[in-house]
Amino acid sequence: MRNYLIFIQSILLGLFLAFGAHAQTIKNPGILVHAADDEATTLDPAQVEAGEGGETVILQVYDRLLEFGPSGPELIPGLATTVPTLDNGMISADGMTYTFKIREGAVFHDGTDLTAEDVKFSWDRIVEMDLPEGQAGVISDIVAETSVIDDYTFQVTLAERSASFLNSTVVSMAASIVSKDAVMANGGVVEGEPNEYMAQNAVGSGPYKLKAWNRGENILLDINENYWGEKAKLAARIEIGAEPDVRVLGLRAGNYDTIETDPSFVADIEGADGVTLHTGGLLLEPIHVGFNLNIPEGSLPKEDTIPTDFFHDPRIRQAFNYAFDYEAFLYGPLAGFGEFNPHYLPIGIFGHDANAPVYGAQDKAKAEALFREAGYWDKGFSVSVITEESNLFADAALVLKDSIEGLSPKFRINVLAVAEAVFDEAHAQNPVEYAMWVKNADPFADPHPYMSAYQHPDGEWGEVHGFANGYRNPEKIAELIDGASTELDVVKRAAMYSELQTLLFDDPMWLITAQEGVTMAYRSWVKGFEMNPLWPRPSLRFSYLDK
Amino acid sequence: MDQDGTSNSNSFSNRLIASVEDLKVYFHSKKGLLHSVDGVSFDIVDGEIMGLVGETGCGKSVTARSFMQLVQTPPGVIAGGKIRFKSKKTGNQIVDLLSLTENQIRELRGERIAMIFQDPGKALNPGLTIRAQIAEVFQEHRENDVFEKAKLSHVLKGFIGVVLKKYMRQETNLFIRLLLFFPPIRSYKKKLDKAIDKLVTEALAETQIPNPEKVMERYPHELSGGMKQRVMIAQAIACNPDLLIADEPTTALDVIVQARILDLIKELQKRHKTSVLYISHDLSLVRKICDRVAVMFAGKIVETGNSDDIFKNPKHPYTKGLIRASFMTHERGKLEEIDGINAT
Amino acid sequence: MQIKDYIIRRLMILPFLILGTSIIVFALTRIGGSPIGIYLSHEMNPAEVQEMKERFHLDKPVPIQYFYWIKGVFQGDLGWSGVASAPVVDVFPKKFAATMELAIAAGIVAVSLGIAMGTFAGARRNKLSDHIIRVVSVSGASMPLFWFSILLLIVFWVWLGWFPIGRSDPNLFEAIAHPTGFYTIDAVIAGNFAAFKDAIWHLVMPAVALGYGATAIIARMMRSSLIEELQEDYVDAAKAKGLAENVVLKKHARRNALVPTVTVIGLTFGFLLQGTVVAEIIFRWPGLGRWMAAAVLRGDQATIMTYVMFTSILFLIVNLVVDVIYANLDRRVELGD
Amino acid sequence: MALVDQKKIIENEPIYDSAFKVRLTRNLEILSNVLANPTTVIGLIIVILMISMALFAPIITEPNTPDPYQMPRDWKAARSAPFTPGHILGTTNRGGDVFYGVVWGARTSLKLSLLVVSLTLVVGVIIGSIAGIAGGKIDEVLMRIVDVFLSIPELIFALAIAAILGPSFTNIILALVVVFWVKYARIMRAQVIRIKQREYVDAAKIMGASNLQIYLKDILPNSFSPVMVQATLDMGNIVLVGATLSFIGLSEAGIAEWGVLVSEGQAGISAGRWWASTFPGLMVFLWALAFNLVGDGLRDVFDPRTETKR
Repeated sequence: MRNYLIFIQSILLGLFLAFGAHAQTIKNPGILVHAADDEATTLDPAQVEAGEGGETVILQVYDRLLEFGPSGPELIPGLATTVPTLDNGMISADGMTYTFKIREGAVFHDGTDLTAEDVKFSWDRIVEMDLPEGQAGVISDIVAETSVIDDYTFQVTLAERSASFLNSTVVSMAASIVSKDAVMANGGVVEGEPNEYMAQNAVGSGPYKLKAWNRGENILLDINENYWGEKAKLAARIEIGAEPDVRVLGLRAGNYDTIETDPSFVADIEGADGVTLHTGGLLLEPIHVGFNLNIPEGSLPKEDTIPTDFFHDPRIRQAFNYAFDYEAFLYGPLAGFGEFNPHYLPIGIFGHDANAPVYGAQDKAKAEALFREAGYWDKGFSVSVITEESNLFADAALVLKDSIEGLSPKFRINVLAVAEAVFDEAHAQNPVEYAMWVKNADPFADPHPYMSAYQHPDGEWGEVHGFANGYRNPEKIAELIDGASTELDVVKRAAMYSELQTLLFDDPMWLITAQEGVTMAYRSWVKGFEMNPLWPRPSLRFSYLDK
Repeated sequence: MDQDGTSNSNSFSNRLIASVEDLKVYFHSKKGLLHSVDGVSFDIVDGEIMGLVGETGCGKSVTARSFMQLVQTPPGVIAGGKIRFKSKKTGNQIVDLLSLTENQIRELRGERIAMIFQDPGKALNPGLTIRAQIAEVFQEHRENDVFEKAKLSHVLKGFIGVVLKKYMRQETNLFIRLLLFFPPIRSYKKKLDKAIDKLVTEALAETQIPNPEKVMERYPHELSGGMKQRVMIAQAIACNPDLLIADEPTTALDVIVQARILDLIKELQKRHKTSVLYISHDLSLVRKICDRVAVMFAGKIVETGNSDDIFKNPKHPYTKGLIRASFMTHERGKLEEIDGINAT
Repeated sequence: MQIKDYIIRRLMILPFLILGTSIIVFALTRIGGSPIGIYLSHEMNPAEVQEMKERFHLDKPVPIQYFYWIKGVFQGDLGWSGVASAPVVDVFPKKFAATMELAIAAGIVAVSLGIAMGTFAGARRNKLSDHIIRVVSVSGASMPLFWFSILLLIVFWVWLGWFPIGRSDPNLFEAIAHPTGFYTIDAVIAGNFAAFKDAIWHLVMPAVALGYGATAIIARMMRSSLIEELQEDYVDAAKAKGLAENVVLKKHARRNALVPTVTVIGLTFGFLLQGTVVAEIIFRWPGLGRWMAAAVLRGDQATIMTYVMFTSILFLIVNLVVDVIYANLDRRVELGD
Repeated sequence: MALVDQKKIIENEPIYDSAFKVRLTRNLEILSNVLANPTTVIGLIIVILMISMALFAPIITEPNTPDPYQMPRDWKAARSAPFTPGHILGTTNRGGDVFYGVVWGARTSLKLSLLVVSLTLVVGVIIGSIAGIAGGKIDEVLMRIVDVFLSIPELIFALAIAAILGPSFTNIILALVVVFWVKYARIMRAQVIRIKQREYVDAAKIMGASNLQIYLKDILPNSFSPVMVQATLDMGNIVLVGATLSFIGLSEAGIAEWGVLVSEGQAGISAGRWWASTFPGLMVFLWALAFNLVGDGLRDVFDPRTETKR
C-alpha cells in the first residue's frame, strides 16, 4: 500500500518538475495551427460542396486562374498572368469569350508541369463527373466551351453574357486546377462517380502540399518549396472538429494560432493575453429565416396549426419581418458584430442600396396590425421552424421564437434544432416539408447569384418554395433580376438592383436576421494577418501568415 | 516477560500451562454494551485436556479467541483480566497474553498456541492450496528448520539469504519476485519449496490423511469436511504447540467423522503431550475426552471440576440442564458412532 | 459445469446475440428515417438526391437494406462514413486503436488505484482514511464525466499548461511508424523516447478523467468485499498461524476479495467504453467515441451502426473473459447459467 | 444475555406468516435501519430538497410563458455575473437566467427520472414476472432478448437511439426507457424464481389460491425490495445519462436542463464566466450523489451480505 502512495507521489512530483514551469514563448514554432470547425469531407474540387471544410484545404493546396486579393473583392492573377478585361482585349467585345494566359514554370506537387491542357482538363472534368454533391453547375451553367489555344493559353466561351463569370466561376474552388496526369493515373474521370484518390489526396500547384490527413484529428500541410509565387512561411496544421469552447481555450493557451470564430465567441476571447481579435467588415452570408410557400398537404409537424398557404399572404411575411427583435439578435448572439440588413443584397456587394427601405428594427404595433389584417391575431397559430442545433442559426430561431411568442400568447414557434444531416435532408426535399427554417446564404462576389438563387420566382429556391404563389407581381421581379444579370452598364445595373430592393421590402420572401460581422481571433504573434470573407472559411490564406 | 510482578505469580503454579483470571470482554452493539465474557477464571493444567462447555453465544468462543488476541476491537473491548501462559519451549517464561504487543503475540500464534476452528470449510482459505496454507506455518515459524532441511543454511547470511528470507516470510514485492525468477536464487527457492513440501507432507501424514502428496495440491472445496478438519489439525499441530485450542472442532461434521476427529485429537495430544482447551456445547463429548471441565453460562463460569465429577454430580442447575439435554443426543450419537466404527 | 463447456456454450450463443443486436440496432436506425441526410447538401435538387440514394442502396425497402448491410459486413464493407469522409473500414482500425489505448490506460488507472484504495479503506474500516475514500468513491460514481473533464481541462491545460489535449504532437507522431496503432507501444517499438513521453503525456488527462468514475466503482466493490472477507474465519485462522497482518491482508483477504471485484472490473469496461464518448469529445482524443459523437450529431448511420455493433461485441467478449477469469479465481463456485 | 435471545427470535420468525402486521413491523424496522446510516440521511435530505425545488419551481421563480420548460431569455443581458439584479446566479450566453435553469432543471430532471423509472419499472417488472412465472420457452426467449439489450453499453445505446429519433427531450426519455427496462426484468425474474420456491407460496397453493392471487399477494410484494433499490439508484443514474446526452447535444434548443446549460456555459469558463456551467454541473452531481447515497443505504439494509458479523 505504501508503495502505491510513494509511486503516485513520485509521479506527481515528476510531472510538476518536468512541466510545471515553462516559459510562455511562441508555441509550435514554424507551423501555423488553425482550429477549424468541420472535418473536410473531400479534397476533390470536383466533389466539394460550397462552404464545406474541404474548401479550406483546396484553397491552400490548389491554384485557380484568378484569385481574390488579400482584402476586398478585387481580382489578382493566379495561374493566369493577367486578369482579363474588355480593355486588355482578353474579354471579347461581345463578352462571350475569355482568354487566359497561363503562367509558365508552374509545377504540380508531383513534379509535372502545369499547362493549358491541365486547365482545360480540370474544368471539363468537373462538368463530366457532374457529382450531385459537387458544384459542376458553377461551370456548366455558364460555360459553353473550353479550348486550349497553345500550351499556355486557355480560352472559354460562355453560353450567355455574364457580369459575374470572373468573380463567381473562375475563382470558385470548383475551378481549381488539378494535375491531369495524377487523375488519369488514379481512376480517371467517370461520370457520376467520385474519384476516391482525388477525394483523399491533393495534387495541385498551390503554396502548400498535403502531408497527411488524420481523420477527425488534423490535416497537415507542408510548404511547397517549388511554388511559382511567394513561398509560404509556415507549415500548417488544421485541427479538425474542435468544439467552440476547445477552440477558445486552445487559442487562449497559445496552442492554436488562428481559430474559426463567430461573433458569439467574442465575449470569451476579448481581453485574453496575447490574442488579437480582428473585426471590421461583414461576411457576405446573411442569416435568413425562410418561408415555405409550397408546403405539401399534410406534411407539417403535428404541432403546427397553420394552413399550407399561410405564407402566401405577403402581410404575414411582412408581419414576421416587423416582429423580429433585430436588436436582440445583433446585440445578443452576434455581440454587436454585424449590421441590420434585412434584404437580400448584402452590404459590400455591388448594387446594395443603402437608401432602400429596410425593416431593421422591431415594430410590434405594425406586426400586430398586419396579423390582425391577415386574420390571425385572434385565431393564433403554431408553426415549427427547423434549424441546425447549437450555433448562430439556433440562436436566431430562438430569438424568432421569443419575438413572435412575445407578441401574443396565442402564437407559438417550435424550434426544431436538429442534426445537420437531418436538416440537410429536410432542406433537400422538394417540396420542403417544413414551413420555416433558419440558415445562411452562400457568399458571392456579385449580386446576381444572390438574386437568382434567393429571390427569383424560378430560381434555385424560388422554384422549390413556390415564390410564384406569393409575390404580388412575380413577373416584374423575374424580369428585373434577369435584366440585371446581363446588363453590363454599371449605373443601369445598380438602379435595377435598387428597384428590386424596394420591391422586395414590400414583398419579402425571407426574414433576414442580420448580416454577420467579420470576427477572427488569432495569437498576436501571427504576422501578416489578412482575411477576406470571399475566401472559403475561415477566410484565411495560410501562405500569407508568419509568426 | 511477566508483565505484572509478584502478586499473581504465586497463584500460577508450576503445574499450569495457562491461567485465565477474571477475563472480561464486552462488545459494543446497537443496543448497548454486551457483556459477552464477564469475569471468567479457570486454569489449564499442563498436559491435560480442559473442556469449556456452554450453549451457543455464552462466550466460550470469545474466551478462546482472547488467548490469541483474535477478538476484533472494536466492536470488542477487553475490559479486564489476564490470561497467563507458560511458554515451555522458551524457558518457561510466563506472559500475559492480553498485554503482549502485536509482534509478541504473533510469535506465539501457531507456534506455542494453535487453534482449530469450528467450521473447517470456512477456516481454510478457499483460494489457496492445502500446501500453501500449511506451508505458511513452517515459513513463519520454522525458517531455520526449512533452510537446514534444504541444506541451505550456508546461504542464510548475505544478500541471497535476505531475499530467500523475504520469500519465506511472504514479504515479496515486485523486485524480490523478479530476483526469485533468476538463477541461482531460483534453484535455491526450489530447494526450499521441496523442503517445505516434505514438512507439509509429514504434518498431513500425522493426521492420517491418505496420500498426503496429492491432497496437498488440492483446494479446500475439493475435500470432504472431515478431511478439511484434518488439514486444520495438521496445520495447528505443525509446530508442535504447547496449547491447542479446539473451538468446537466437530460441530460442523457428521457424527461418524466427529468420532474420528475426536480420536485423532486425543491421540495427538497423548503423543505430543500438548495441552488442549476443548470448547464444546456438548457435555457428553467433553466428558469423553476431557480431564477437567468448566461450565460457562451467560459470560460466567458457573462450575469447574473433574469432568466425571461434574457429569455425575452437577451442582449448578444450568449444568444439570445441559447434561439432560446432551444425554439424549449423546445416546443417539453413541449408537451410530459404534456402528460406524465397526463398519470400517 | 466444466469451464470449457461453459465457454463453448457461451461462444455458441455469441453469434445469435450479435445478430440480434444488429437487427435491433439496424431497425432502430431506420425508424428515424433514411440515413441519406449525411450524404446530402441543401443545394441538391431532387434528382440529385435520388442519385445519392441509389449510390447507397437507400431507395430499397428496409429489409433489403439490411441484407445489403450484412452482405457488406461479410465483404469487409461497413459503409461510407459521412463524418470521416472515408469508408468506415478504412478509418476504423486507427480510431479503434486510439480508443482502446485510452480505455486501457484509464482501466489501468482505475484498476490499480481502485484496488489500492479499496484495500486501504477496507483494511481501515471506519477510520478517517476509510471515510475519505468512501466519499471519494461515492462522489466518483455520481460525478458527471463531462463536468469533471471540463474542470480538468481548465485547470491542467489552460491554467497550468501541464498536460496537452489531443492524442499526440503531430510531428512526433508522424516521425515514427505505427504498426500497432497504439501510440505508446509504437513509440517503444520505434525506440523513440520523446514520442513515448509524448504519448503518455497526452494520455494523462483523459485517462484520469475517464478512470475516476471506474476507480470509484472498483474501490467501492473492493472495500465492501474486503470487509466481508476480513470477517471470514479463514482470516482469523491465518492470524492464528502467526502470519503478519500485511500477509493476512494481501495474501489471504485481498486475494479472495478480488474475486467479486473482477466481475465489477468487467462491468467497468463497459463504463469506460461509453465514457470515451464524452472524454474524447472534451479532450479531443481522435478515437471511436469522438467519431461516434460526431456521427450522432450529423446522422452518420454507417458509423453509428458499426460503433454500436462493435462496442457490444467487445462488451460481450470482455464479459465472457471476465466470467472465465472469475471461474478460475473462485474455487467456491461452479459455473452455471 | 437477553439481547442474544431477541436476535434469535428475529431470525426464527415464521416465514410462512404473510400477515400484514408482520410486514409492517418489518418495514418499520427497515426504515429505522435505513435512517441509522448518516450518509443515507444526508442523501435523503438532498433528495427531499431537490424534489421540493422541482415541485415548487413555479413558486420559487415565475414560470416563463408560454412554455415554462424553456429558459426565459433576456438576450441583451447575456453573460451577466451572479448577483446582478434579477439574476442571482448570473445569465448564460443566451441571456438565460441560471437560477431559473437550476430550479426548472430540477423539475426537468424529476420529470425525466420519474417518467423513465416508472415506465421502465412497469415494463421490466411485467416482462420479468412473465419470464419468471411462465418459465420454459417463454422465459428462454425473453431472456435472450434481455441479453441482446444488455450486450450494448447503456449510454452508447441511448446515444444511438436518441440520435436516430432526433434531438428532443421526449426522445431522450424514449431512448432511456428502451435502455433501462432490462435491468428490472432481470432482477424481477430472479426474484420471482427465488420466491416461487419458498414454502409460503406452496402453502398458499395448497390453500387454493389462484396463480394471480399468489402473484399479487405473495410474490410481488416480496420481490420488491431489490427492484426499489435499483429504482432509487436509477433515479440518479438516469439524470446523469440524460444530462450527458443533452451535453452531447441531443436535447431541445433553449430548454431548462442542466446538461444543456453546462454545455452552453463551458466556453465561458476560461473567460472567467464559470457560473453558467458550474451551478448546473453541481446540480447534476448532487442529484446523482443523493440518490446514490440513498440507494446504497437501502441496499445495505436489504442485502443480507453486508450485514456485519459480531
